[in-house]
Amino acid sequence: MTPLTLKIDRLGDLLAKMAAAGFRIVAPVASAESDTSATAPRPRQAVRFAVVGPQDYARVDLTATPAAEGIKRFFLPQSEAVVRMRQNEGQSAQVSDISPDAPPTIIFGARPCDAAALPVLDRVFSWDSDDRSWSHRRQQTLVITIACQSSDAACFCTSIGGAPDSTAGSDALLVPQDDGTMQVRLVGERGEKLRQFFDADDAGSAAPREDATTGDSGKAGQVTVVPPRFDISGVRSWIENNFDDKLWDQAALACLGCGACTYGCPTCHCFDLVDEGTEQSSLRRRNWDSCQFRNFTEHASGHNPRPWQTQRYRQRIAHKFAYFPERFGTTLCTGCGRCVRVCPAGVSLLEIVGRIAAKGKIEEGRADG
Amino acid sequence: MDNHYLPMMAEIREIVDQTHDVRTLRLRLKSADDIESFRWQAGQFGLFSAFGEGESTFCIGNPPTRPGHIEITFKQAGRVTSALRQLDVGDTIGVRGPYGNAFPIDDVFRGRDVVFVGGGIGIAPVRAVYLNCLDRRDEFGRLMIIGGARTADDFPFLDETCALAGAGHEVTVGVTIDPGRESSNWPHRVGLVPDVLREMVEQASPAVNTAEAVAIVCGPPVMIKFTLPVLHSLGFADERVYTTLENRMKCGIGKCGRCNVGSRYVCKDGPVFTAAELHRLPNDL
Amino acid sequence: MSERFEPRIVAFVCTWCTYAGADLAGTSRYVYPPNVRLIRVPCTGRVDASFILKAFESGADGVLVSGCHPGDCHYTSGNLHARRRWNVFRELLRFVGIGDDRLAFSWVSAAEGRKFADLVCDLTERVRAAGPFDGYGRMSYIAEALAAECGQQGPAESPDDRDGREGRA
Amino acid sequence: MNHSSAEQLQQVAASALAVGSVKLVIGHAAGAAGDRAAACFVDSDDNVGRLTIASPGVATNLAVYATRPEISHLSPIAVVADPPTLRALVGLLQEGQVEADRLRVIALWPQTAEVSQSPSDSADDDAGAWKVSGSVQTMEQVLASHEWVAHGQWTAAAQADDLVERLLKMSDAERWQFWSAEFARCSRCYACRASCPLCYCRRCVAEKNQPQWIDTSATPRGNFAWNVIRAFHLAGRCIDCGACERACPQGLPLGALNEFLRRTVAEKFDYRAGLEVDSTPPLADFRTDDPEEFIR
Repeated sequence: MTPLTLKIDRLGDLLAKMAAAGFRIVAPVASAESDTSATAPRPRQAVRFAVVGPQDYARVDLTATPAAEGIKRFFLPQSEAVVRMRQNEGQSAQVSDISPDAPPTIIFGARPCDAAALPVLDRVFSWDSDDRSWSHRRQQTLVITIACQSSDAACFCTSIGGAPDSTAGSDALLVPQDDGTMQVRLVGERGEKLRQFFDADDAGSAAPREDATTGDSGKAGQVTVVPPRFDISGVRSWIENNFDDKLWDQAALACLGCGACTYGCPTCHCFDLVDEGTEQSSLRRRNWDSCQFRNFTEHASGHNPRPWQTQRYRQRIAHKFAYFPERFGTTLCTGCGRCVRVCPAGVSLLEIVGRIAAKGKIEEGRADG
Repeated sequence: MDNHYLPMMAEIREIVDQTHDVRTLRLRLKSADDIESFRWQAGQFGLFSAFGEGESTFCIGNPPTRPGHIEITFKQAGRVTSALRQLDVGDTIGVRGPYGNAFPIDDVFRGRDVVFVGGGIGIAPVRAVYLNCLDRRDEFGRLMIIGGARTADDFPFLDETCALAGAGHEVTVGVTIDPGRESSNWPHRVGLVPDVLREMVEQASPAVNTAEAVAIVCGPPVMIKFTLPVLHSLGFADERVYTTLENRMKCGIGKCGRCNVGSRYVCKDGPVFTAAELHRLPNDL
Repeated sequence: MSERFEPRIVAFVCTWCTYAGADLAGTSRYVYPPNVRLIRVPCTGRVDASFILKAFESGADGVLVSGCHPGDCHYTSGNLHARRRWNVFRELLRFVGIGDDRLAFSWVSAAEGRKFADLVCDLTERVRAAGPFDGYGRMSYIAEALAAECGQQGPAESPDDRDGREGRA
Repeated sequence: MNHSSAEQLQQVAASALAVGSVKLVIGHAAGAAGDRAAACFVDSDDNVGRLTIASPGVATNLAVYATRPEISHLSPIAVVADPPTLRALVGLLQEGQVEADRLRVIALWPQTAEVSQSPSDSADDDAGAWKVSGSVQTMEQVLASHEWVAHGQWTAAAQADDLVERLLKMSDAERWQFWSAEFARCSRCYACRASCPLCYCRRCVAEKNQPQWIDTSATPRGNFAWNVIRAFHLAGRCIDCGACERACPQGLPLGALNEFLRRTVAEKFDYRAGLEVDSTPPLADFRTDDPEEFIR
């Protein structure tokens, strides 16, 4: 099969071609928020994924590693009306379905760590019963990722089994080459739908790369190296065996209990269902929620299984690195590092899981000995 | 594909006030198809909505042996239960369910002695099971029901529970309220549920075959905490001591992540768990 | 559009003074426009900022808060605390875009039936001149755009506000 | 980086912990990753080495931890406090949220008029710009010091003046439009609330649901109510540290709301928050001659 390439100066043409084929385009764009912000802008925060039209193509910014806001909301909207209810005086109540209605969409320029969350979340949204909204948006959306050319101290995809050029969750991966072009790797059947938009590589320089595996060692082109931060092998068992360890207290002390980490996380998927409106007319909405909030588990009676931030922080880590793997066979984390970057208190999941990994290693050693 | 969050519509047929803040609603699904498809077992729950206010999780309070309606019993505590209390007979509420697992009546309970322990509003889920067993009385050994509440005024189903003993069911019934909360005309037991349980089981004649028996315990967390060791010391096997977890839920179908305890979804793997299973869960209840 | 705009005005009035004043206006047969919905509260000190926001959210075009004159508060100083709060909240609302033409504060005693009637007449005209408060309506377009971005049809905001609008000129 | 200030801070902390005059020191450490400083809890002189002096532009206000129930059993505690943090502690003392007996501080005073405010600075670049008080002090001692008189009102929050001025020139409709669009981005993660030292309520109005005063959905309507009420609940109480705006992952210009309210309260009631323990917060107070030109 002929290898495909993309010349990055032809990006506008590519997006226009996709739009002309009936796709809505979502891409990372530099936002204008820094103009209005009172403090100096934090540069990384200014890049967000948004629907773009021809006028925005020039603003598409493929440099952020990763963008301040990821692609999760295009699959699991932050707030989504799911049921409409009406009850008029003297008439019986009526409920009606509000179905998701996403147009065919191409998300262009996602990072592998954001895309990798999609197959992870497929597991929870399709086990036992299919979540209609999720499945619909997954079906309607093709994801084109770009292998990372840079990384920062918060990046740890390689410690989770990912890679800066992983194709997990991607329908196509673009790999930047030394000559300024991007090599295009289509992934699976869905990826084939994207073939039409790319040019065949006339030079035929690179050998065809059909492998959809992760962590390709012979990194082509300009893919960054994310050094391993910890060895995940002992993490799950340490968490399972050390529910009451004082590490949790120490780790959670600085945690302020906001939801910034969970909302930024590509894999956090917990949600709330609320009715908004009146008895006569209301909407049932599905909203993002966070296990870090005190009232997440609080019963109306006042009883709360997790009244302390320590417990809530432990739940977040344990869910990601022990409970979810036990249940669904994969870690609920892709190592994007966004939680580390956004935490107002400087709490670092990377550091804490690193400490757990080190402890797990010691315990493993003991068990072997 | 279905919208799992779209409720069925049900009409309130009857309202019974159990105590000053505990109310029972008898509901009837409006659509014949819904009635046909709504098949449940004792222990399962539903999500019941007051429109504009939200949904709450309640166990289905009537056993499948008494079909034709859906019964829920709830204590007024939060936004939804307050709104449900505002509704009258003839009003509409939303129903999703039945969800969750059930008590293994056919697989485990059959042929065994069964001890039911309910405290406060926790009597409601236990009642669904003992009514179920009483309706199939000859399939079980000894049946013993212990109900407790803080005061006589907080005791749901008090009269009904007391009346069971004399109704020719061959069932032992004990009802109790907390020490110090009794008035002079309280004719029943006074004492904490675990103590009454111990006394009744120890004094039962013929004896309860605790090694083979089944126990069901529902009530406030503190009651469960002190009842489980008593059952254990009486010889009940942890594998046959059951409770239902009352975790806060939203979706009811294993997606929203709210009811999780460890790797378990209370809404799918529960709400019915054995004490043995609880011991294996992280202490996060 | 020949039909005149009839604004909806929510008035939070204290039970001891302004409510009694409104009562007096009624029994004295002073005529004032029927655009005001009175909500009786024990004291203006009870009127939380969120009451005012809730009124606007629920479709009010204007909000009035009225209670006892300084010195007359049934609870000694509830109205004086309230006055401080309004001093600030009024400015804040203006700063976020709900201007003075939609918000009024007054002292109306139980004896001031006339004043109440005049106040309501003036306020109604003022809000009428300002036109319907469509801020939340405009907001719902933002909501719809956001919802559409995430691939969702149907209403983005609860439909109740706009239903209210439909029934009006 | 100037080591002397950070080292001095470590020495002060170490000696106080060693003699037991404080049980816990709450300070900043270099963040594990990214720009931000990390909050750091030091309970023995063994690990004082982590303490550093963070640029206020990249750090949360440590006073937020003084009310944390997790450390309520420890007394006294010492907070490493620059002037905004000290003002927050004044606010907490003033509102009875922390006991004076339990609270000590290691004060940090700006050395130069222009302490760097650039958030891109690494956490400890500014160490040299700060003078560390020579010992752990009580708040009473700090508030009586000449440093407090000289620097008590120092703020690191980049002034939101420009934006406030710009907004004041707009029409009501334009301001509504501006804030609707800004608030629309709000994700309701409540990082603003969590990082605010004066937002200490056990149950926030945003969690009260009978009735639901503020829609919980991150839709423009609920976001508008939340952000307006949050700002209002801090009117006359906000000590101008900028922690909320720095915490906001969506980059909302919360500082402009706070700055506007700070001005309003100053103009009308001649009050600035966080300066006097014995004063009454202006919205919990009144005077018989308060302005009322707008009341009919």
